Amino acid sequence: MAKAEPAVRLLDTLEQDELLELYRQMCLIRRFEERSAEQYAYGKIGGFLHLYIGEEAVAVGAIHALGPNDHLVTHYRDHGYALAIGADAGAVMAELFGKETGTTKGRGGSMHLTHIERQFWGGYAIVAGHIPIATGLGLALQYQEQDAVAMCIFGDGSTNAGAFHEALNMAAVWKVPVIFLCENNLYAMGTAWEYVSAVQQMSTKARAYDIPAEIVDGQDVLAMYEAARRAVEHCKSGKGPYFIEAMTYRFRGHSMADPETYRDKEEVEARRGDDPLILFRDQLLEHNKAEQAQLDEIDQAVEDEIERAIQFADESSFPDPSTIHDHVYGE
Amino acid sequence: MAKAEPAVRLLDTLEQDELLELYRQMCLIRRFEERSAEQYAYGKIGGFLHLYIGEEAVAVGAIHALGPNDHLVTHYRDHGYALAIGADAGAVMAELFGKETGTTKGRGGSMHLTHIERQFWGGYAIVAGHIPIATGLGLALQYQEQDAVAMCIFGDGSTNAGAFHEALNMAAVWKVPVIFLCENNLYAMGTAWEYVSAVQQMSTKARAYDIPAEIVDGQDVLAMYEAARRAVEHCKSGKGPYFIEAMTYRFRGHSMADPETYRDKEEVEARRGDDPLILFRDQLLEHNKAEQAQLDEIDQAVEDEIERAIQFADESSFPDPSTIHDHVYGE
Amino acid sequence: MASTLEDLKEAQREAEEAAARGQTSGDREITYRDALREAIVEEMERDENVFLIGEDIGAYGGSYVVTRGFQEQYGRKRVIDAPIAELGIVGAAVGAAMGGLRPVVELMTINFSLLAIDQIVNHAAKIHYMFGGQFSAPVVIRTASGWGQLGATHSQTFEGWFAHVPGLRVVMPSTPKDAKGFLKSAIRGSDPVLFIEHSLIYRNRGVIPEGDYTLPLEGAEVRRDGTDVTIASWSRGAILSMGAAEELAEQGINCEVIDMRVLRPLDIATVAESVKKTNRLVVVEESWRTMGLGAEIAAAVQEEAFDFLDAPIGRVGSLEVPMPYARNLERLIIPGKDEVIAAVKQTLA
Amino acid sequence: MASTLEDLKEAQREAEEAAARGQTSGDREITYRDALREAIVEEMERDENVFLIGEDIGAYGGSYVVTRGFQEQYGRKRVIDAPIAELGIVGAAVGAAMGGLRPVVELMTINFSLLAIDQIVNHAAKIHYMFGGQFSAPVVIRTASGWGQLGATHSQTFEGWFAHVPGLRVVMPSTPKDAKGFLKSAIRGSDPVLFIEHSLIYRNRGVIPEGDYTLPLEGAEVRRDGTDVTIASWSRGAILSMGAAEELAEQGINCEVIDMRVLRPLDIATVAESVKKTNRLVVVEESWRTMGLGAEIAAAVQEEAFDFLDAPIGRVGSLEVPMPYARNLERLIIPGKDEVIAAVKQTLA
Ligand SMILES: Cc1ncc(C[n+]2csc(CCOP(=O)(O)OP(=O)(O)O)c2C)c(N)n1
Ligand SMILES: Cc1ncc(C[n+]2csc(CCOP(=O)(O)OP(=O)(O)O)c2C)c(N)n1
Ligand SMILES: [Mg+2]
Ligand SMILES: [Mg+2]
Repeated sequence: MAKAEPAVRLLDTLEQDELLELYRQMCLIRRFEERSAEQYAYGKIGGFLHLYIGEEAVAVGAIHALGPNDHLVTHYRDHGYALAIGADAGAVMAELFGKETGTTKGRGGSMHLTHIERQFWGGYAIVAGHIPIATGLGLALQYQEQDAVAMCIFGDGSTNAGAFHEALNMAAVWKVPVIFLCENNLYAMGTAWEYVSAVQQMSTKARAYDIPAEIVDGQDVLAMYEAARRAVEHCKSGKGPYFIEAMTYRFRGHSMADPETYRDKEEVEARRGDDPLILFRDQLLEHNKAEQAQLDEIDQAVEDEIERAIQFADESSFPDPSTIHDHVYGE
Repeated sequence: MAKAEPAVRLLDTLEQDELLELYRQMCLIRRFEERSAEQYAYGKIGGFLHLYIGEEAVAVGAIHALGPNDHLVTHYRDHGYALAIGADAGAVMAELFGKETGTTKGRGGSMHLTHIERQFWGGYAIVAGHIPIATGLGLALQYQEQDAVAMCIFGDGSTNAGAFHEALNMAAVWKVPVIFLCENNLYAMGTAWEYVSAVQQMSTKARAYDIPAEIVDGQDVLAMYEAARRAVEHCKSGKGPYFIEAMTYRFRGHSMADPETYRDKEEVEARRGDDPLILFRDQLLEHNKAEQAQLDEIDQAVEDEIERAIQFADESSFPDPSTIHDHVYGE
Repeated sequence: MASTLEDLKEAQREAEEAAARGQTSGDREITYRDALREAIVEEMERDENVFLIGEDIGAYGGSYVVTRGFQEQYGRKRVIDAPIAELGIVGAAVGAAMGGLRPVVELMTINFSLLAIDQIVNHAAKIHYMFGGQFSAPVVIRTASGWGQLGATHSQTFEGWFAHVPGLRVVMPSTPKDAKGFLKSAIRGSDPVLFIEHSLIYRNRGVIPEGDYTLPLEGAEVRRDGTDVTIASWSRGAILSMGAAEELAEQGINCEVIDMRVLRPLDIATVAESVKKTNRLVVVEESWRTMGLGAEIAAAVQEEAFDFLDAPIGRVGSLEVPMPYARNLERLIIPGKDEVIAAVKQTLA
Repeated sequence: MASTLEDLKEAQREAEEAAARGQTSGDREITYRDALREAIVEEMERDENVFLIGEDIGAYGGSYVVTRGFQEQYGRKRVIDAPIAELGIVGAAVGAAMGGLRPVVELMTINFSLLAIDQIVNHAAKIHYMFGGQFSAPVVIRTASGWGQLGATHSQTFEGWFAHVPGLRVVMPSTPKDAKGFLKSAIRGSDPVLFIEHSLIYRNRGVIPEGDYTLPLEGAEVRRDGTDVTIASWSRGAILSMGAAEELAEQGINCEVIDMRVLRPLDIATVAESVKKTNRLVVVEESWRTMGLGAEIAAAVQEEAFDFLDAPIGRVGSLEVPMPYARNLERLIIPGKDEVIAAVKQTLA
């Protein structure tokens, strides 16, 4: 993958606290994922657990470009999106534990996090199923003439699904403000892209709908932020949807059950060199945007936050069985 | 639409009887459709009836490039395909009448014609549903190392369906010998392309899968034949699928129930000027490839053939009610 | 064919004038199609956020001509001609509903709902529960069941499948009154609703109440009181059953006919009540008999009224064959009045 | 986890040696997963045209590890890792079958079959009839039902829906023996077959016959003789029911347990026969109760054995709620041994 130059310009134009906030979010996601893997091992988390480790810069950079009126829908690998858009780490961990204090009261679990204060309408577990939903959200924004966009995050594998194409075509015909953000981590579960996609760059598929597209280094949080800002601008100016392909890599297995028989250790080791967290940390220090101490402080604060989150999740209670029939239908 | 020059070269290289055969087939389809519309009015044909009038050159030219080992699957507007590939007009008319002597014994009707001697596996009525099936036929040909291709004919409207995209992607990944032939007649039932497709040329969608594509004048039978020959050659050389977009126009309504409120008479009148039958007839006379008398003779022979077909269909009997449970499962 | 929007307005004007003259206009009779048109127009007038989306609903007027004239009237913003992409259409409607709009989808026929079933079952029906009741996707999906030499892929009716799905409401009205009242409730409601019409009853006429009324999306209705046998059905089947009941009455067999109307939630209590009186039940449907909705009704009623049943619950449904095109065969597949009469008599044998 | 191909071959070799030593090896016990692996390997060895296609069945080994090692063994030509495109996968398999191949599709879970249901119902199941029996699409679709904190969209089981469809065969085996015998028959047969496994029974062990055997795709089987109450179920439900029957036996209640095994065609006769002896029936399933397959069994049995029933037919199924993630709630949704026992006792009350 052609690695773009780190967006150094942004490094100089952004305020320090904003840069540190981006660092903090990536750090928060990283530690959250590490600890949830541990909690899974303890049996406190069940079902699937899809870790976002290695891809933090994509969510943090892209979501940072969203405003309070914008909308977000994503696929199931969604812990990072929830944390980046401001969901409380305790509520997210509680959801993974299946507790009443979770973001969906323990009903949805890891794959269906949500944060309605920021119109994060959730993670979805049917691959590509949420992409037409994003087009519909964009339609609602256009219909109600709102100055906002809907962002939709999905993986490379979902671009082979019909739902993706039906959604992009409609979005382009209607010129609705939707940012389609593809996380190309080269694999769909245990299958490398070349066995299932006719083209190497998923953004090529946006051409079929005349949707402007760009490929971005998904390991560079500032590059992601810049691209997302361009996308938001484009969408808000009424020019219709925009497509971003973020080249990234999943450092851990697809889910906790993954035997990882489909890629070799060397490849994974090599890619770990592109650790978005370390890259950004070094960048900040190198360009004197932060002191070692400040970053260590953030690391520590994050550690504590996650510790509290786990404690909160532990102490929260499971849903009351008597409420099991609630929420099947509305009022 | 950029009108390609009539393929004059072919006009000179093809034997006269071959040229006359192409004329005869177009003529046969035209008369067959006119008479079936009439039979529908008499109430002898029920359900849907989708006429192919105005698009004859597409089927006749393209299917003429297929050999005895090649395969064909199409959508429901299929009378022309059945006749062009050699199904007996009587059997086709009998099918429209729902008679036991029909191509599917009266079980399928107008939308599900077939001619298994030439591996025409039928017309399908779920828009785009047969496109993945074509990819599968291509897979079988490749798997069994046969020197043959599978041709799949569908409309512009079906390129907006997910099934189309899933099928093209798989065909391209597997490099199977499938010719995807899109009949772009500018409308999907009562909806003009611009309201439902992000791009004007459906062949643009083939780019998303790196499938070579060309746009052809679908009113020019020789241009269609030439393009189809190129496609067959490409597929047989192991280069994978090929995409042809035939620009054409439906002179009659979508089906007999069509109010035609979505396009105005002027447009239809103007497009009738591109009558493939007349264009080719004039071309043959102009270039002295046929005498007026020969063509009149063909016209007459076709009239008689259709008359016999109707008589055959009339005289054939309906399926025996006692056989109603046959064919639900194989033996 | 459907009336134009003008005819519709005309009819409404007439009715209003009649009402003004103090003359009871309770007997205003309109077609099933016009009842749907009135419901749509009234709701679009009432709420800016109500919009229509579907294939060929604009210039073409809808394949069963329900929306003719609406695009001229309300523009392309509120009457969207969608691409042939059922999954995408329903998905987009789900998203639009989450975004605050009130989408009314038209799926040309219920056969094509199979392509959208993932969005209906795994998205629309689950979103409210899956996200802890914090938001929902109140999308209304209009579609049509029916047949008529349309072949195997275009002659099916899957209402029983959808009645299986928690989170979804399923209605299948047989009268203009129910059609209008249910559709208006569905559009105003907070749940996803599958609204199933029938291509062979759009021209049926029926009396509807004046003005703006809605009907709750629940409850079967006794269409005919009887003492000997209960017949439960819905949609066109209910009409067929009424005809059979009339004929049976002449033969001295007095049937009670129940129109289920709403298929989820299913009102078993009303059927069980009736059976406690008649002690016999026949369920009539157009689906294949095996795993048709009749199975659920029979299974549930024998649970509720076991001791009252004097005969096995009869089920009338289609022959278990993909629909053939040939007219003579098709007639044998779909149950008619005779099959209903035979089934009723069998419960009395 | 699944054994590797080597383990499999090893087990076979052992068995063959045992057989050679004249020692009866009828007691060869293997897991449900290995039974499937043997069926696939044997059929791939037997017929060049048998190939596998599905998501992550190659290098990954299949999400339930049924196909592990097969791609190394047979290559990418015969073990195809497919894109995430269920509709396209099944459609391509239908075409490949029409072209003379023997596709064995793996749909990761039955939840995703909703995306392919148009190809299963409107294409695979109809092609033979629709074209007058001149050709067919004998595609085998393997998929898995199951649950385990997977959430609302990943915990469903739609076997009842597929049992509604003429032209389709539906099997849902509960034992290694049936799994292997049915799968081999399905691959050799001339009809499209939906072969439904269950994620929670892959490790169950069971005795299977030696060598190459097939089982006809029809007929329920009495797993336990009893006199007091008949319990009809299938897949994991049949195993659950056996457990309940054991416990009830200790309490002096003697249940006859029937494993339906094949869901289309459904063998009602065997259940009716049993009911004529026990006079009571409980149907156990994991689907939502309303319109689950239990409805059809109850409706059909009351038709066949009405005069023999001493109590309403009981139905045990899931609560009608989209599956919640929380462990404590999930446990309440899916019926367990206690629910079965309670239902049996109720028919005796
Ligand atoms: C329709 C559907 N098919 C299959 C699956 C199983 N599945 C879950 S995630 C996944 C891979 C998705 O890959 P990609 O889109 O690249 O996202 P990534 O996990 O790499 O972020 C698959 C096949 C599913 N959830 N939904
Ligand atoms: C899945 C599906 N949706 C809708 C329909 C109804 N329908 C039949 S033909 C048609 C239009 C198809 O247009 P196009 O593909 O351009 O083919 P044309 O009729 O123009 O040749 C539609 C919407 C259908 N048969 N199948
Ligand atoms: Mg990926
Ligand atoms: Mg067209």
